[in-house]
Amino acid sequence: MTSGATVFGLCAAVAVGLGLYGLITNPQPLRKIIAFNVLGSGVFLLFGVVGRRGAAAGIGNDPVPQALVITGVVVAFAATALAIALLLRLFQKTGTTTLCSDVRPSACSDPSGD
Amino acid sequence: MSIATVFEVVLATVVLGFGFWTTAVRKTYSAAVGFVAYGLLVALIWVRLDAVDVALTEAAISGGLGGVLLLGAAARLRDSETTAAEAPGNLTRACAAVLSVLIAAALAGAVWLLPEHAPTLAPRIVANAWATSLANPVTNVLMAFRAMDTMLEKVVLLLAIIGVWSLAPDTAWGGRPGPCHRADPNGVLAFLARLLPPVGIVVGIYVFWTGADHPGGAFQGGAILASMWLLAIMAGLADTPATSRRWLRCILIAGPGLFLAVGLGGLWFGSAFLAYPAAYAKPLILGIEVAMILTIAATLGLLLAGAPERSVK
Amino acid sequence: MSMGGSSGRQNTFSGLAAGRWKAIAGWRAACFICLWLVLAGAALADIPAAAAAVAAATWISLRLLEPHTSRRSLSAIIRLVSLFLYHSVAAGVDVARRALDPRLPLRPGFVSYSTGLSRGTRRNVFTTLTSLLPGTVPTGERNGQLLYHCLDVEQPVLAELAAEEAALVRALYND
Amino acid sequence: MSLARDMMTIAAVSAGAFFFLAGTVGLLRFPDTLTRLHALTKADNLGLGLVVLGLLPQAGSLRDGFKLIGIWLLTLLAGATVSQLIARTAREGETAK
Repeated sequence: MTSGATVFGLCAAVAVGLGLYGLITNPQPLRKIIAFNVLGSGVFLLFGVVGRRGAAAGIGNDPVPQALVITGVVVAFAATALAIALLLRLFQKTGTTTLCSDVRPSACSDPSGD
Repeated sequence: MSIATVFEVVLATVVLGFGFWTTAVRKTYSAAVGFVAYGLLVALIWVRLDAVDVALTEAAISGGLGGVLLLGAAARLRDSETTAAEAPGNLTRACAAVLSVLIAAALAGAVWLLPEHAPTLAPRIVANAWATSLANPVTNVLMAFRAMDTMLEKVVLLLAIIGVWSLAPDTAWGGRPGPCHRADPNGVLAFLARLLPPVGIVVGIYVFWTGADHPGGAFQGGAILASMWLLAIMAGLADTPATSRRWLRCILIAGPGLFLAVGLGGLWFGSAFLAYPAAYAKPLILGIEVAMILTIAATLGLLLAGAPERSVK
Repeated sequence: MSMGGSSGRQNTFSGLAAGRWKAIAGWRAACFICLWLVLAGAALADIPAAAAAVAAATWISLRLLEPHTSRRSLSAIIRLVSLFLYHSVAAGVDVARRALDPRLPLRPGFVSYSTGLSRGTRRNVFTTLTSLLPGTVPTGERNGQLLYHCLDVEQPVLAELAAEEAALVRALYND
Repeated sequence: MSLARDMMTIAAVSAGAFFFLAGTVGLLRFPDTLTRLHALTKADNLGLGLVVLGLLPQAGSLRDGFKLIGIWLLTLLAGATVSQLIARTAREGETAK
């Protein structure tokens, strides 16, 4: 069973690397959000792997990291939702989703009228 | 190599394949689809790690609701995908690749060097389970031993929803979140949205209720209830409530509010903040959880619906 | 799972006798109780949660899917179910044969089928059932007719659809 | 008795896996969205049904058996409705071209 934990631990490490690379190199903000979620799930998996090593007293995985990951997943979802709401508002306000400050300041075509 | 190890290697490879696809594919919409598949398979890894509670959360919230969120955003931002000029140069890419490989290698090395038996809190949790008379150790940690984390996490959800709502244009302040979904009331989506929600409600409440003794709980149950609500909204059978509604705001603060009240009660009557009197531990926890599942279902649904876009009229 | 017609909420509600309406609500609640028992098993301690779940599910189901009156016949339902099972096996075998055949024998095309079922839930039940017929996928409606996509337009698709509709009407919608 | 049950499980689950494989081959070989949809819905529904049928003898209790059948029915409902939604979108996209 420990071998499984090692396999998934290596998988988690690669997922963190993939997420980090995507976060840096993808120009689209939405892609950055997705990459950040991949990175986050890798970190959560590392928790799970360490917890798997702490199997004791008839429990297969240390419950404390499990509970931390459950809270973490929900918080990550809330952060993603907030980030996407910001992005959609940016798009609504400026008609583009670029994060560069030196790009043409397009005539603010705000459909909502404020 | 045993057959279980082969299965684990294959599973890890497929998960990484989806992770790679999600990072490398050109279209954002395809990346969102890849992330959904990735999230659902990661849930299988959690099952193999003997953490079924986390697997349910990962499948329901990260893969399911998170996937809907990303797909919806990708569909709405489709027109903005033409700005490819700002892609970073080769030097930046190479540096990012080196950095990512180094960090992944360091983490992999740490995993490789982990001791066979890590320090663990499991025996102490089993030894103290009598205090709450709940059999699920994860629920014990969430609701009693680390209740502070769970309460603060409810506050984070509340802050997130306030943040999303505050992005509303002035004209739509206090209005209905998200676009108006107009689907054919006789269509197939409406048909599914008429049949499935009652079943989903029974399953959601079951997942919540069984969380006391078996894998499950308020987060997973709340996510199922939220998805049923969203299905009805997307099929045009229901509409998102105006954010200025008093009952909605009461539901949103019910979970953290009751949690805080019980915690202060512990300070007043007992020894410490969030200390449950042993005789009432189980009913108190259940009460908090009932308030929590309502709050979680409403918050997750509203986070997905997004900022208010339509005025109250 | 009971399925109702959805022809105008007001009409259906006022046209239905109160006793009949209660019977339908009770029948649905019984279905949800069975679902709960399958999920959780029978335990006295579960009664509060089970009661809440069944009450909420029944209320939502009555709101989303209005009750309707039409006689159902158990033997016809059993015949429909066995026809459905036979069709799912035949459909799977058919698709597997075509997919694995090196010559890829496909003659795809569209076929219109005019149904006697009213729009709404009845027609949706029918299209959902027939989406599992061999070689057909419903792709919506055009000019009031159901438009099916077929893997092989030379097969007797229309006759099979008509047989399926007759079986469905005998089982559930025999008014 | 247990041997007969195991044999039935092996036979039915293998048959289910075969249909999943055939559905995937169809997904790769069929020419357009609508025909691929046939491959996915038909073969995978039967494949999952056979896997469930094979697992039924291994279910610990009657309740577990009903749970398995429930999973199959829910997947069937989801697959049938989603395939219709995709089919309608694909047809409208085709006629728009």
